[in-house]
Amino acid sequence: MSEMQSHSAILADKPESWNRPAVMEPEGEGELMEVAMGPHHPSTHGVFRMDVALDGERVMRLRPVFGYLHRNHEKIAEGQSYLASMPYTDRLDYICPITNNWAYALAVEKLAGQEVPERAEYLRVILGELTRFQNHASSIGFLTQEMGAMGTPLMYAFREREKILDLFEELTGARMMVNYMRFGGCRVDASPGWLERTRKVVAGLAGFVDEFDRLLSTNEILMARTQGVGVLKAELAVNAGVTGPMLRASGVNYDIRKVDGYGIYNRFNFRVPLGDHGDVYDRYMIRMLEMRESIGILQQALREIPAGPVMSPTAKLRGFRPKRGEAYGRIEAPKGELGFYLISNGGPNPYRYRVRPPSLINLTVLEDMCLGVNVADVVLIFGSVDIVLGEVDR
Amino acid sequence: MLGEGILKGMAETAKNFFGSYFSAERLTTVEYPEQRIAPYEAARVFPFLVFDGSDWEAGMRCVACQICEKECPPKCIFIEKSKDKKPDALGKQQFYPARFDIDISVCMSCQICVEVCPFEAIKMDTEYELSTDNRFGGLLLDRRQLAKSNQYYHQIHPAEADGVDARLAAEKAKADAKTKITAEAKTAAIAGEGA
Amino acid sequence: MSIVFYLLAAITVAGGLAAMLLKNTVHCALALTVAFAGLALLFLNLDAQFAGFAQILIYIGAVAILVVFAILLTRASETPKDGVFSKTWLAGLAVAAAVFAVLGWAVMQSVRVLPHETAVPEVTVQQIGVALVGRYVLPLEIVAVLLTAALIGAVIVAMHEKVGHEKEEGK
Amino acid sequence: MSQTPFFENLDQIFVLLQHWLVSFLPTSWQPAAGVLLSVAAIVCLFPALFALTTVFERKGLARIQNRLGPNRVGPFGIFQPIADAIKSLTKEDIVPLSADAAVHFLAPLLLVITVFMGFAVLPMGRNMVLVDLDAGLLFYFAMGASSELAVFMAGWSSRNKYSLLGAMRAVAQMISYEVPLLLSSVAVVMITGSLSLTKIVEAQNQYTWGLPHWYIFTPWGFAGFVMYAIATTAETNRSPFDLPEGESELVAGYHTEYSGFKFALFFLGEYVAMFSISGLGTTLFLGGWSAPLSFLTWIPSWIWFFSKLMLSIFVFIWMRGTLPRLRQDQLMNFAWKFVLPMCLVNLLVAALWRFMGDGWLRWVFCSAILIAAYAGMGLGEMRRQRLGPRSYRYAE
Repeated sequence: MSEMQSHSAILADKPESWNRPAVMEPEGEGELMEVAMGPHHPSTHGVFRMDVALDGERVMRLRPVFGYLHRNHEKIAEGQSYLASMPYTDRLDYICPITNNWAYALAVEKLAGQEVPERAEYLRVILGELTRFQNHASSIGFLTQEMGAMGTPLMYAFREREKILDLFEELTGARMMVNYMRFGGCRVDASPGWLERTRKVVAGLAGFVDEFDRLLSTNEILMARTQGVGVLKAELAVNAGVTGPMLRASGVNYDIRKVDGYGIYNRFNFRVPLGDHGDVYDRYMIRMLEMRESIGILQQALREIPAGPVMSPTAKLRGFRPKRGEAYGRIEAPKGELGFYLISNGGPNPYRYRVRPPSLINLTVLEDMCLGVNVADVVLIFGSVDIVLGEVDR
Repeated sequence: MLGEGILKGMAETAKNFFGSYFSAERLTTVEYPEQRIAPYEAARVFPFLVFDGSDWEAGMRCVACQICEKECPPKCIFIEKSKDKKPDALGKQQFYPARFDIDISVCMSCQICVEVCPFEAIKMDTEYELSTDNRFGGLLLDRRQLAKSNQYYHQIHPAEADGVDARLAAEKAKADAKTKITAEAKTAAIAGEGA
Repeated sequence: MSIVFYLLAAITVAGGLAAMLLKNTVHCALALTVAFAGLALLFLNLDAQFAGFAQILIYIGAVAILVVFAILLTRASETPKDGVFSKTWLAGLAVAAAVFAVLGWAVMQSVRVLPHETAVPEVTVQQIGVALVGRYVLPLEIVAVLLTAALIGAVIVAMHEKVGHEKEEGK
Repeated sequence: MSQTPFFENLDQIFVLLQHWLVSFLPTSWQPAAGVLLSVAAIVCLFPALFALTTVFERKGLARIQNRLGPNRVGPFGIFQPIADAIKSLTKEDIVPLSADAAVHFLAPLLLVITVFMGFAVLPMGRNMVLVDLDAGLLFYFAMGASSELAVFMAGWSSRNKYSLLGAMRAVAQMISYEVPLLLSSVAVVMITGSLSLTKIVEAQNQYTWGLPHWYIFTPWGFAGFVMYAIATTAETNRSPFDLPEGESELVAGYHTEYSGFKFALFFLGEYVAMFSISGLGTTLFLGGWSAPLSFLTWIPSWIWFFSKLMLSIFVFIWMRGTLPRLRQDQLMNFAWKFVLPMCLVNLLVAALWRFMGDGWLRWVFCSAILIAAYAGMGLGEMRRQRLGPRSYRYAE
């Protein structure tokens, strides 16, 4: 009984927003059942809670609760040197640390007006696209895992990811926490042997995408589960600031690789796939198609990579103090627009350091996508957003 | 449309089922305690301190400049500078760390200490089986535990260590030449005085 | 009248009594299932395989589940605080007595028709089937039509609500 | 064909063994002792098979997923079930404070009992059936229907939202799929003209040109078998119909609040139900214990029965390794709007088959009806729900 009392005490403590009327009215006079999915739920990708109000199995209201994994990333970064934040960015979206490094390096380079040598740019593209590939593959794996596919697609994705992570380890010394990029280049150079092995791995990736396609794309159960589920209208997506494959699945042509052409992306020949329905299936297919485009970019980059230094001679490792000013560096991370906003007051550490995490901002439309759907689809829609809690909570 | 997608998927899994018995490409599992993958040369786990020669205390390259302590992102390094000086490998009088502790339960293996060290004194180890039954003392390594010989460094990172040795040798040669020149100049000056 | 019969009869009656007297509605439903099972076993004890299995299949497999679902969907599964006796127990008693009287009368009648039946009749499932689609085809069809009508009616009742709701949403 | 006495004895080895053991007892005890002996054999055999199957399932799934699977306990990990058993036996048996203790306790027992009862009428070999009931099939389904109650009891008594939702789903699903399960079996009963499972097997144990008369090799039998397989998968809560335990939504379904040995009983019950329902499918459509080719009849009948059983178990595992699961409403729609009408069409076809007499015409006719019904209903449903492969456009 005491348990019941403490529970009601918690209910009384809920913020005002929770007591707002349900967005959807229940059918008949049935009461709403409140279910807390998470924080320790098998399908929340970490510690994340969704307070769901159900009418039968229909979702009437959904409140995402996060912050369980808050690590004070931004404040820590403001308290130490620019370089010392680089390893922390690995831990934001720990599935794709390279792109986090890249976005941060891009912001600092903008702030300091630092040039990056050619070869380093190529290496960044190669690693970034490898990261995108393995992120999309494992994200589809997680999605099907949530559909109850016993982890078979996930295991296939991890089989390929293993090969890519081996490349990362060989080059950077770590599989996930790479800490690879520096302001003005990359930390170490890739050996010819590494490039050769990368070419070999990239040659095998197309076969893997084909395998995935045969296994999943035409599967009737997958189509029945995902088509028409969790529709996100283009207008809402744009207004909510959704980016990445999710936005493109809603039919909006917005890829920062094309828009900004940061780094050397405007040298590569690739297409941006767009979906027309904005449902879970479109998000899945957009990721599949982007993986194929990534392979194309990788092949071009590996063919054209020039020789030369990987660090700009003007780059400073110690005593790095950019001039006063502010800068916003953004890239097309696998999950969406990842940006770092920095203000420098001329000191050794940033005055203000802010991350624009795609996972968090893409998650804001979760309730809009989930209203009225079956509770089983909440998990699916949540999975299709493709988030990493490390980035959401920071 | 009528179940052939499902059948195609089942064919795919059947291919993987049989493939896993024949193709090493598919079955990538390594049975860890019995089989091990040799670490890559670039692999990094936790830092250690390099010493030259055979005596760890005398040969330690670290001069307690405390740059790594300052640059360490999670602040897991603690250094206490010595009061006295003693000669380093180059024969120059230097401070040495009276205490050098790394809390490897805090360390995040980022390698920034290695990058910022001007004396090539701290390097990354590849040893990863570090579990201990003591949460506090067991993971707080002092300078005795951190000190590893240059031979060991050569063993785990051969190419990198060769580069470091060459650089150090060049520096030493330069320093020697400098001392020689100054010594010669001195002797010349003395000789000149004498003359 | 063997010991098996008395045992089964005791189980059946106990199940019935428990269904009547227990406080928790779900417990009552489960006790009712025990009574159903006892009845099925009694049929089997009389070598009436088809009737026995049909009893299990229909009463335990379907009716009991239906009862349980009804209890859950109407939120009557919480234990009531006051006593188990309804206020209209007198009327209930009267209905029960009337039903019992009719049943008893029927039983007495049939006993008079077959006064000393001792041999077990060899009724196979096939014979039952033949009788159902031969001699009793008309009652069977009537029952079938009745059930179909009930089914369609239930569907319409359920559908109507939804249509009305959609209209409301449309406004 | 030419059966040597040795193989004949091997075929009947279990029957002979039973007779030999029983012959030591006084004559009046012999029937009861014989039955007890058979019951003991079943109760020992199937849990042992269950233990083996858990290893095979984990190994098989692992191989499908390019992993190694359990390989630490004993050679190739075959002693894994022993370790699992010790673990579940020594685990604390947790009953939630607000749970209905008595019902919570009875649920796993009821499940295991009803599941084992089903084996009573399954012929596992020539002359190897515990009780040859005239209404064997009916008995089997009666027992299957009772297990639903156990599932409900488990879910309700746990006083947990996930358990209750899981139980409601499970019961709704089992009831829905019981209908096609029964209807697809009725086609077999119509052709054979008997509810007795031994008679059904005997009807299939004939050969033309060395090929058996298994029902799966007829149009209605094949369609019936497919429908039966779908219904079976749903009935045993296996992937892709494993919603009651869908861990991504319901944590573990109706046995969320069970631990230790009671959980093991549920686990056992589910697997044994899978064996028994596969055994029934084998009996109904795959010729039970009869050999697949006439010159293979010298191999003992029970070997055939169990190899067919294990083959169907393998298909279960294979499907589990491949397919994602359906949603609750889709599952129900599938049962009522596709499987059930197909079963009814199949009943019609079975009747046609019976009355059209021999000849190639009935093959063509029956197949055509079934294919047309399947394609029509399938495509119609896909179109109605606007499902199908899509094409994608690219920006420049």
